[in-house]
Parts: sequence; C-alpha cells; structure tokens
Amino acid sequence: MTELLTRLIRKPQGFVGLSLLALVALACLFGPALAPYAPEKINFLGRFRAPGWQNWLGADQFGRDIFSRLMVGARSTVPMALIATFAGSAVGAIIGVGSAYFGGRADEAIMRTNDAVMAIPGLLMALLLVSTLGNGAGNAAIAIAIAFAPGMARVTRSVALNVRNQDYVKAAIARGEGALWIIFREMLPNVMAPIVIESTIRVSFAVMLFATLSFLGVGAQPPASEWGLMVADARQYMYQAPWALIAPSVAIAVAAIAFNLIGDGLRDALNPKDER
Amino acid sequence: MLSITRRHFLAGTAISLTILPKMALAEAPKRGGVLRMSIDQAASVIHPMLARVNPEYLVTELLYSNLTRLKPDMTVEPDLALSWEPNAALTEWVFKLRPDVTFHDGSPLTADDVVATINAILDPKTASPGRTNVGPIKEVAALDPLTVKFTLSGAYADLPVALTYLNARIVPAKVVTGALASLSTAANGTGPFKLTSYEPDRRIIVERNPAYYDPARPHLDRIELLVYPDRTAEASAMISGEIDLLLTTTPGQYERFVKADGVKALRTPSGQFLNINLGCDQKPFNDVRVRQALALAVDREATVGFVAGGYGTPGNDTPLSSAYHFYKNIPLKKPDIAKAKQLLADAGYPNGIDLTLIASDQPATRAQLGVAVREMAAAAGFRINVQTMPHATYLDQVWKKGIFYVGFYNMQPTADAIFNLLYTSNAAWNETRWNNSAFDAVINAARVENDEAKRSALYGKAQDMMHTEVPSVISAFFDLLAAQRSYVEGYVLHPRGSVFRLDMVSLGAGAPKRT
Amino acid sequence: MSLAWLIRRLLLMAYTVIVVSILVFAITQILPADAAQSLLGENATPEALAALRAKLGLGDPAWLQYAHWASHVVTGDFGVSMCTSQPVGPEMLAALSRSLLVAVSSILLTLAVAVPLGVVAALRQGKFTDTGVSLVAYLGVSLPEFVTATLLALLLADTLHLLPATGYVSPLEDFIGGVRHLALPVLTVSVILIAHVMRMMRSETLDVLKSDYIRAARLKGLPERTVLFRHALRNALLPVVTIIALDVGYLLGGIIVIEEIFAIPGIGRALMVAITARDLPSIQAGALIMAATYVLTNTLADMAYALLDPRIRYD
Amino acid sequence: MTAALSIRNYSLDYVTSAGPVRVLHDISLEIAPGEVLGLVGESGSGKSSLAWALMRHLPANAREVEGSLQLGNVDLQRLGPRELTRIRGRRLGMVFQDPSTSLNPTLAIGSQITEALIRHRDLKPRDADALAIELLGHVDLNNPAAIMRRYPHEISGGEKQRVVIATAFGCRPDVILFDEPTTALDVITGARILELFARLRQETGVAALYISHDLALVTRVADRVAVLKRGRLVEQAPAAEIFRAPRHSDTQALVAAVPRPEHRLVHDSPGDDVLLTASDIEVHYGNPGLFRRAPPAATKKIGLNVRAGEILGLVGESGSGKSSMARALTGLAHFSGRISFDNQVIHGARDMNAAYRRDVQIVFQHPDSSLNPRHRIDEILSRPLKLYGGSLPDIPRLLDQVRLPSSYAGRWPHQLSGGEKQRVAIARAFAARPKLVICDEITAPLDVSVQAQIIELLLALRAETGTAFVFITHDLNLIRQIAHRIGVMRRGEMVDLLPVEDFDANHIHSYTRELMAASPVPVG
Repeated sequence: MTELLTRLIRKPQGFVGLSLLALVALACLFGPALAPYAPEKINFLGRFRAPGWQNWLGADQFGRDIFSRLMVGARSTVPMALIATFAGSAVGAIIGVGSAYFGGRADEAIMRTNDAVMAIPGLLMALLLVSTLGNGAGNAAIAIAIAFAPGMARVTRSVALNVRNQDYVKAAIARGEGALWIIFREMLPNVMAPIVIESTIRVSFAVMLFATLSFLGVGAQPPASEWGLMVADARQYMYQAPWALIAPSVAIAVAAIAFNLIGDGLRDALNPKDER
Repeated sequence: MLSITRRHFLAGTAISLTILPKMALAEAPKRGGVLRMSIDQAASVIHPMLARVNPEYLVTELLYSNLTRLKPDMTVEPDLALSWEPNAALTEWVFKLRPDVTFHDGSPLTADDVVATINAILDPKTASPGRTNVGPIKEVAALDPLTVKFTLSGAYADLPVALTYLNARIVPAKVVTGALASLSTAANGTGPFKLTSYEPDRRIIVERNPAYYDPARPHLDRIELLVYPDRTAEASAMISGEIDLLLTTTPGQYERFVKADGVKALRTPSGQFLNINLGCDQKPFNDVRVRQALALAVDREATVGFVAGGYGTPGNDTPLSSAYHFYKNIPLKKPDIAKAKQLLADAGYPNGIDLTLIASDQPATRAQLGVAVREMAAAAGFRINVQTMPHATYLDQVWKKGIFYVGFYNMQPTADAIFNLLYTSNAAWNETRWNNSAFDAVINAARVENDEAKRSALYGKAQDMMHTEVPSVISAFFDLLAAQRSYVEGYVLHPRGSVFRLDMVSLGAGAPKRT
Repeated sequence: MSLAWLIRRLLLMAYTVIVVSILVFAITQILPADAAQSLLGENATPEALAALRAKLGLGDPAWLQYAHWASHVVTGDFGVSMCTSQPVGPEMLAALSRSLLVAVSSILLTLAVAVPLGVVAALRQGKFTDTGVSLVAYLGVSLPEFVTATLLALLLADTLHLLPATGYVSPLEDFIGGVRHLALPVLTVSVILIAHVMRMMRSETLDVLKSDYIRAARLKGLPERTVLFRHALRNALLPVVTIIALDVGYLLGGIIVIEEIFAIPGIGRALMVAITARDLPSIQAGALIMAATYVLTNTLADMAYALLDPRIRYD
Repeated sequence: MTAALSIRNYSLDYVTSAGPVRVLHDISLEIAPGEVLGLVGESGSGKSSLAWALMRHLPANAREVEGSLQLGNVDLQRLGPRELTRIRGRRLGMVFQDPSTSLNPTLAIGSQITEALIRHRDLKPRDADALAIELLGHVDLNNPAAIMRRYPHEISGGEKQRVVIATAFGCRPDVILFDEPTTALDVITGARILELFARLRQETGVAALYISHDLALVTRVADRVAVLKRGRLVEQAPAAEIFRAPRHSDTQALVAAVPRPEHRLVHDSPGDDVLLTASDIEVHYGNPGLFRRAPPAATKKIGLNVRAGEILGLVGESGSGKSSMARALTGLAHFSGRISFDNQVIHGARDMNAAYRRDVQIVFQHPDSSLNPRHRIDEILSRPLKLYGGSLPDIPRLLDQVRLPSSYAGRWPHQLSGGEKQRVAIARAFAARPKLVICDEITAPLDVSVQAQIIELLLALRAETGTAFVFITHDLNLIRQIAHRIGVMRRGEMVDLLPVEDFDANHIHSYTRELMAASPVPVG
C-alpha cells in the first residue's frame, strides 16, 4: 500500500487530490472540535452577518455560524457519500464478477436486466427510492447505493470478462478449483484495481447527488448542517448573504475535485504498464 | 327588534357597488393588454369545488363567480347576488340574484343553478373542502328564477361572508346533474375571463369574457399564468421584466424588489399563521402547565424575525391577527425562561422533557419555525427533535392525530370561521382536541349574538381563554409579500391571501406591447 | 445492419421498457402515503378517501393493477393523471419534447466545444493549455448543477442582463425568445457535459496517437496534419458517440434541478412532481417514455458507431 | 561509392527512473546499395532500438550519446520535422512486425496506399489509384481492384503484410527496414512473404536491413548477417559462413539452439499400454444466441491416443484446432465425442473427476497470463499441492526440480523473466505428479536459447517421472526433435498422424509436405 501511495504522490493529480482529501478528512474527523460555535445555535442579532472576526465565513438567515456548520456538516455529507458509493460498488462488483464468471445465458440475462435498470437515470432512481423509504440522509445514502450498483456492475463485468479469459483462471478451472475460490481469490484481486478507481471517481458524483437530493428537499432534513442543504437554504437569501451560498458550494466542489483527482491519479498509479 | 344599524350592516345592497368605481380610481383605467402573472406551483385542479391551493383559487376566481365577494377590509360586497335579507331569528336568508347574467356558454344564470351548486358542495361524495366552511346550511330552495332561500340548522349571522368561501363558486345546474367531473378539464362559469388554453405544468391562458355582467370590467384582454417553481429565479424574471405580477414571494426576494427599479414591492399584514399544535388529550400536553411553559419559552418577536424575515406581526397564541374585525389587543406574552422551568417542574418534569416536533416539507417555513422554537425552548428544558416529512405522509399519518406538530393556515373571512375551523370541540379540523366546553359556549353565543358590542366582548373572552390555556402556540402572523411592475394598476394584495380581483387590474403607461 | 439485428434490438427495447415499468410499479406500490390522500389533501373525509381509492382501483392487489394498466398502455393509452385528470400520455410526450430540446442543443454545444478542446489538450500534453483545460474540466465536473446554474444566472442574467434569468418560451411560438430563454439552461448543462466529454476526448486521442497504425502513418512520411486529421481524429471520435448516448439518460432525467431553476417543464421535473404527489399513472408514463427514449438513443448510437467504424458489422 | 546506409560508432541510452541504461554500444554497420544486411539478436538485444533510431522515432527518454547515422549523403540526425517527411517513406521505407495493427482499421486499404504514392511519387489521385492496383497485383494479391475498397479487417494477415510491402516498394526508397515481418504470420504464409521479398529485391535492387530473432530464417534472406547481443555487435559475416562457422561464442550458442530435425533428443520408445484415447472430438465455442446460429465446430471428429510416457506432437497453423483439442482434453471447452482415460469414459467437463484433473495437467502459451499477478510464487505452487495431497515443504523441491532457486518462492510473477515464469507454470503442473501434461505452444513467445533450455527441462522431467506429453507447436523442426508421433492438423481436421521417422516417406499428406518445405533446415 505505501508503495502505491508514493507513486500516487508523485503524480500532480494525485498530490493535489490527496492534499484536498486531507483537508476534507480533517473537517470530517475534527469538525466539531474545530467549530467555534454550536452549529445550530441561532442568534437573532447575527442574522446575515458578513464574514468577519465573529463569524469567519459569515452567518446565515438564522444567524448560525457558517464555518461551524461547514465543519460539523462535513461529517454528515462526505462519509455518507463514501458509504453509499462503496456499498453500491461492492454490490455492483459482485454482480459484475459473478455474471462474467458464469457467462452464457446467465450473463446475458443479468446484463440485459442491469442495462434496463440503468435506463432510469441515477437521480430519478434515487428520488423514487427516497420517496418510498422516506426523506432523510440515511435513506438518501441507501438510494444512492442502489442507483450506483448497475453502473458499477457494468464496469466490473467488462474488466472481469478479460480477467476471466486469462490463462491463470483457465488453469484454476482445469485443476478443478471451486467457483467461489476462483471468483474471490483468482478473479476479484485482479478486478480490484479498476473497481477502486471507478468507485473513487463515483464518490465525487455521490457527494454531488447527495447535495442535489437535499436541494430537492428529499435528502438531509433541516436543521441538519449537511452541505447540500446549506446551499439549498442559502439560495433564497443569495442577495443578502452570498457568502452563505458560496462557502458550502466551495466545500462540495473541494470534496468532489479531491475524489476526482485521486481517481485519475490512482488510474495512472495502478496502471499495469508502469507496474515494473 | 332589529336595531337600524344592524339591518343596514347586514342587508348589503347594490348601493355600495356603484360608489366603488368612482372613489377608487382617478381617471378611467386603460382597456386591453396582456398581463403575465407567475404562480409558484401548477394549478393542477381547476374544478371550482375541489380547488385547494392558491394558484387553483386564482384560476377558479377568474372563471367563476360567488354569490358574494370579500373586500380588502374583509367586509362583504355583492357579486352574483344583488341583495340579501335574513329573518329575525337569523335562521333563514333570502338572496336576490342579479338579473340577465349568462354563463360562458351563453345559458342564463338562474336560482336553480345556485341551488344545485350549493347542494353539490354539501354532498359528502363530492368531498369538497367547502362543505364545512359555507356555514350551517340545512336546506336551499329557489323561490323564483332570481330568488334563493337558505334555511340554516341554527342562527348564523355570517352567512353572506361564509358564501364568499373559495369553493362556493356557482356552476351551471346542468353540469352538476350531468358530468360534474367535466369541470376538471373544461370551464363554464360566469367569471370575468374565459379559459383559452390549459397546460397545467406550463401555462394557463384566460381571455376576457365579453358577456360579463359588468360591462366596465375586466380591463385586460388576456392573462397568462406561468409556473415558476424557483423563487430566486422568479424574482430575477420579475426584475428583468419577463413577468408583470407575481402571486407570492419570500422575504429574501422581497428585499431585492424593494431595491429594484421598475418594480413595486407589495406587502400587507394578514391573518396567515403557523401554529404549533399541542395534543391536549395526551401526555404531556394534557397538563396546561406544560403548554404554558412552552408558550413562555418562545420569543415571539424573534420568530417573526427568523421565520417571516421581519415581515409579520407577533402572535399571542390566538388565531386572530390585527387584520381581523374582532381582534382584541392583549399585551404580548414576553418570554420568561425561569417561570417556564418552574411550570415544567410543577408539572412533574424537573429535569426537562424530550419531544419530537413534526413539520411537513410544504411550506418550508414550517421546518424553519420548528428549528427556531427548538433552540429557544432548549433553555427552558425542552429537548425538541425536529422531524420533517413529505406533505402527503404528514396529512396521512400526523395531521389531526399527532400530539406535537406545526400547522399552517390562510386567514379566514371571519373570527367565527377560524374558531369553528380549528378550536371548537366539533371543529372541522379539530387539531388540538382541546374540547373546552366553556370555550364552545362562548363561540356559539357569539355566533348568534346580533349586538356588535356584546359580540366583540364574547370574542374577546374567547381570545383570553386561548391566551391563558394555550391549546396551540401561535407566535407569528405572516405579512403577505408579492411584487408587480410599476405599470400594473388596480391590483390590491388581499389580506385573505387567496382573493385576487384581477378583473380590477389594468396596464398603465410603460407596459410592454405583448401580442 | 441486418434485419435479425434490428429485431433483436426491438426485443431488447421491449424487454427494457417492461423491466422499467415493473420496477417503477413495484417501488411506487410501497409508497407510504397513497395517491388518494395526497390528492384530497386536508379536506379528505374518510368516506371521500374510500370513494376515491375505489375509483382509482388502489384497493386491488398490485399485480392486478399492473395487468390492468399494462393492457391499457399497449393500446397507447397511458391513463389519466390523478391530479390534473388530463390524459398523461400527451402531457409526458410534450414534456419529453421540451427536455429533448434542451438535451439536443446541449449535446451539439458540447461536441462543438469539448472535442476540439480535448484534442488540443492531448496534443499539448503536459504543457500549459493541457493543465489549464484539465483544471477547468475538473471544476466543471465537480460542481453540482444547481450551483453552476445559480452562478451562471447570477453572472449572465442578474448582473450583465444578457439573458433572461428563467422561464420557458417554446421556440415554435417565438423563436428568438425561445432561444434566448434556452441559452442559460443549455449553457449550465453543457458546462458539465463539456468537462465530461473533454476529459474523455483527451484520453482517447492520447491512446490513438500511441497506436501502431499512427506510428506507421508517420513513418510513411505523412505530414503531422494529415496523420492527425485523416487517421487519428476519426478513431478517437468513436467512443464519444457511445458516451453521448449514455449521457442522454442523464440529460433526460438527471437535470431535474435545472428544469426547476429555469422553469422548464421537462420530463424530469414532471416525474418529480408526479412522485411527490404520488400520481401513479404519471410516474409510470414518464418512466416508460424516458426508458424508451434512452434505449432508442442507444440503438441510434450503435448504428452511428457502425457507420463510423467498418469493423462493426451487425449480422 | 558511398554506402546506402552507414552507422558509425553509434551509442544510445534510455533514461529510466533508475538512471541511464546503455542500450547500444559503439555500433558500426554499413549497407552497400542493393545489399541486404541481416541483424539478428534476442529480445532485449537493442535491434528494434536501432531501427527506431534510423527512422528518427526514438521514445522521449532516449539519449543519443555518440556516433552518426548516414543515409547516402544525408545525415539523419540533423533532419528537422519537415525534412523528415521528405525522407521517411520516400528514401527510407519500413515494414512492421504486426501487419494487423500497421493499417488504420477505419480507412479503406486503397486510400492508405495512394496517400503515400501521391506524396512521394508526386502523382495525381487518378494515377495513384492505377499505380496502387498495379502494385497490389505485383505482390501476388488476387483481384487488387476489390482489395482497394476493402477494409483491413476484411483481409488476412498475410494479405495485409503484402499491402504494406507494396506501399513500401511502391515509393521506390533507397533502403527499407524490415522489422521481423513474418513473426506474426503462420509458417507457410511467412515463407511466401520471404519469396516475395526475394523477388522484389532482385527486381528493384533496393538495399535492406532485415531485423529478426530467427537466425535460420535470416541466413536464407540476407547477404551478410550481423549478430547483436545486449547492445553490442558480436559478429559480422556473409550469411553462409555465419551458420556453418560461427566464430564468436554467443553466435555459436545461437546456432546450437536452432532446432534441427536430424538432431533427435529423444531416443527411447514409449510403452504399449494406452493412457488416453479421444475419439471423434468436436469442440464448440459460444452457444446459439437469440437469432444467431451456433458458430461451426472448431475441430471435426478428431481422434487420437497417447501411450504412457509417449510424446505426441500436434502441429498446425493458427486456427487449425490444435489449441481447441488441448482445451477439450482439460475440460476448458465444451466438446462432443468421448475421452477414455484410466478405463473411465468422459463425455464433458462434468465427468472429469478429481483423479482425472490430477493426472492430466496443462501448461499455457503466454507466461505473463498463466500466473496470477496478485499471488506470490509459493502461493501459486501451494494450491495444486493442497488439492492433490502434497505438503508445503515440497515447494523448494518443486522449484529445484525446474532449476529455479528456492528464494524465488517469495517473489511476485512480474519480478520474473518470461522463461522463469514458464518454469513456474511447469512446476505447478508437475506438483500433481501427473500422468499426462499438455503443453499448448509453451515455447512460442520465448527466445530460441530460452526455448532450448525449456525443452531440455521437459525431457529431464520426463526421464525422472515417466509422464507422457502432448506437445502442441507450429514449429515443425522443433517437434521432429522430440516427438515419437506427430499429428498434423489443418482447419480442424487431422490430416496426418504418423511416427516421426515416417516424415521423409513419400505417402505423407500434401499439406504436411508443404509445411516441411516452409520450415527448411538452415543453410550450411
């Protein structure tokens, strides 16, 4: 793993990506400790206060300190997106590898159904699921995971297919290894690299999808300090307090860019060509 | 037995109609032109008896007419009915209809149409929201083609006001007996405008009804209603001259309009309010001390600041705002955290109490009030968790059943209407289940009381009882906020929030030429 | 492009549409509050609710409702919306046409901007333009739609008054007005698509330039311009066709937020309004029409791919 | 008279993360006009780097340390990009190794020829078309006009190479570089291409640098041969002499490793009891899709048997069905027909019990893909041991058996060379103490010297354990050195199955004779 990290750091994308991620991770881990005020403390006199020494990033329509809300909100935005993406990727990966391994009619059936599900765009699928499960951050995460699974299944299947045709898989089949051993010990380790790359990039989509769901009012619910919700609320007061809109938007962008850059950096670092 | 003032007051006559046009306008309004108005959500139901939200009330007001109409000062004026007479006991009312009025399809308006319409509204199968709001009507009959007699189940002074209710628009009898449902897609009323095109999600177009009973009105040739779901973008459209008039806006955008040129920001105090309903039949709110403790924890001016953006008036836990006729000016309840804590302790909650406050997601102000109250009440020991949910789920599982949730209501025409709607034991929407017989007695007495002074004393007593017993915490009334281009004339922002009178509107100098 | 392939594609399309309809039907069955309640709102009296549920057939078992509904759809009748009691089919098709208007113009703008930028970034790999272009691409991809929409509206509409801030005008009725009103939404969607397609175009061009046949062309003594335009570009453009087809799904359903902010009554927003109002027929019709459009565009993309790449032969 | 191409004291470095690596040391070579110089060397000898240097197409991290490259009177190193396009193709042509990737897949063949002719022969498009058709006819392609409109994927590998050659010769360059033009082709097609090269060379008198790893082939094509070993010029001599009397030790090793049918390496004869009999085996790939008929069977009713300890050779060109047989015998492909092994009848992969899978092992062609890159060597070897009742301490014994140091147990596959990886694959097969090992072209991708070591290892293991082999290859000379019996396959049919000594008799199948003619014994 460390050797992978050093190779990632050497690449410009990787370096910038990791430093941004470190920033986001800092907010996620020590957010509440760093926050100067309680995120939900309303302050009548502080409404729409411009950024200054009292509120470093200004205050919103309730007079709540935006910097504190950003710090605390990190915890309810990024980890949720991470969990949703990796859950969706795991499910998708298993479907993809399984479908590639069994091949033939099973593969055809699974992939055709998978494509059918992909006919419904991610956001709409998430909306449908959230309206069923009920509004809220937890349900939004589940909805995003389910919406991501078909896409990941498709990517994994194509990677798994060419791993399936490798001779070492054929050798394993020839010597009578069980299907489970082949899928989990022979195929999956070699399919991991592209899965990791693909899901890292999808985390940035998850962060944005999560924010969009909150914007549409079905994701995180007030008074949660989730970034997407902060942007949605701030939009009404954009002309009195533009900072209330800009701060969370920048935060979402930083998180999304971080995962995008790391995804690309990983793609080069894990690229078999420079494995030597 | 009836005092002269009383008769004059109740028996509205055609006289007042003729006065109005001269007094209000300096010189005759310009005829013609196209008005573009934005509405915040699609008017998906244009069936007059089933309309539920403001855009739908607007469309049906353009296409149909009631017997009577509410003026901005909440008093009544004639519409299809020219005059009306109660009997001494206020249990029977006779309405005289305006002669030679025709529906859009040319068929004449007769008393039979009024009878059929009222009966349809009262029929539970129609499921019309107006059923419980048009007054205690037992029976309605046509005495002659232009006269209708209402027989009530009890004395009721406010029938003319009740008949201004938004669903009580008169439709042709042949439609009621034929296909009532056809009104969902086609319109045949007596209103100032006729329906030209109906694409609910995008645009609704109405054009002048040449056969309207008042030749002077409407002034406009055509009105286009456009759906703008996003308030911020809608405000930008108004400032850039895309739209002439908008139905409602938020405090945030209102302040933009105040500064923008060519735009006139409109504001009027109203009786629209958010109430925090306390289930008085279940723990812990069956104990009045808990309710009073919560009422003392809330800083009313602050809620006006936070939730109404400063555009509102603080509430005193009674549903009547200063815009109401029988409003009693009780000194505003000041927050008193120490006393609230003491009351909670007496009620058996020395170290505070955990509660879940439910707020549906429409309108967004419900959750904002929840958040504000949660912070304020925390100091007094209330540990409140605010939970939001989709409006449909809220209606299905929480409304009228929950013990602690946020309600939202437009201003009603009369004090009796609002009390009977929400707080009497047999109220249509008895949310708090307060079921206070003393309070019911006061309201019923006021209902039948003719004497103005006695009636206002009774309503005053009712307000005092709610002020002390706090069945629900009402901390803020909202001003209605809207905006128009400066060249729009004759539009009055009505405190009821769902009356528009676009037939009075005309386009002055500087209006863009629109085909 | 044989008949067998077309038949297979049609069957596949039918299969997809059926799966989507079953999936959407299943999900909408377990919606907490049912359509009757959301329709009647505050004034729903118990008996009115019961009457409406019976009328709408909400009481019967799920599969019966599905069979009943499917039999109608086959004859092209998508049923009537529970809210507006207008026939749902024409409503959704009209919404689809408006969404397609935005989608197609965004795709054209994207191709016109992203393809050249991607190629330039590839040719000047590592130099200033490449990093510059890549940075813009990362930013474009990393901002949620509603942030980009807000910023663009703030800049172009409110401050510079170049474009109308919101509102939809059908180009058929007023072409100039229609185009001006479409400008901002199309620009917002294109910012995201351009970032996505540009990055893809850059990596494709780099791969093609590294291939053997490009080396062979160079070593045949052909000038760099010919190598780039006659040989490299065509092959690098191929994958873009499939990516654009996949993006159509996003363009139809994924830009609900943009349709909301710019008041475009597209199919995305129509579906969202239907979902919040639990209007089953509209949800069904919308999802079905969107799925059919998505599969149709993918089939067209495959055909276009076959025209561009002689190796693909559908027998 | 100036040389057509002269390389003087040329040295080249590649800058890698671990510092500069010297790839070519002080190379001096000359090619007279009309002369063909062969350049032979194993992979990693630097022969391709020299070709790229001449064509001025070196990778970014290449550093030309010293020396000069002269094409006639033109100093190649001082050419700018514009002048280069006047030299490449016009005066210095090139034919590449893999024809299938040297033509643009989405462009018609005709236009890929005429674009070079228009540029270098200054012809108008109409004349260029006519010339192109004439050239295609000249390289023995039938119906050249039709080929002009076809796309690369619609013609065979051999035909594609002829198109590239026609284009190169069509521009009438002074010198053409040939970078292993026949390696990617079948034996017979390769032989035809060499005949074409000889004819065209004779007609046009063009000078050529013929690069290859196959010393035997180069001696038949070139006038003089230069041998390259790890970037150093080891020997230069006329083609005839280099093979008969190699002076330098490295050249001698190269010559010795070239397989010659007459040097038999196996002298014993197999036992009589039959180990395995396969009868009318038809291998099927893919199953009928919704509307697609199932693709035709890869092998048509093949029958063969293997006796205990015997080496059965299977030879044939790609697509002849030999690999399909290997897959059928190990249950990797669906097949109809019967296999009887150890008095047990098998109709498909399902009937192959653990005993069968233990006794019959397979070693694959590509070393890179036969070992799981994410497993260490000891883990790769431990699996068969666990499955077939070996024990972990056996791993050092297995490694030693294939002459690899036991320290390799802890290494990753990508840290081993091609030959070493193939040895690990062989060790994995022998871990099961099998009765029969199927080798599917296991030496094809290896250098001649490494190939010789692998063959020698297999024969030693056979002597030690008595296992039988089915050795599949396209190299007839190699198989005639070790097999007892050889089956010749063509388009899914077994045209011949006869003992090795009968190969010179006259009753052999015409295709077998053609195959023998296409892989002659090196000159001298």
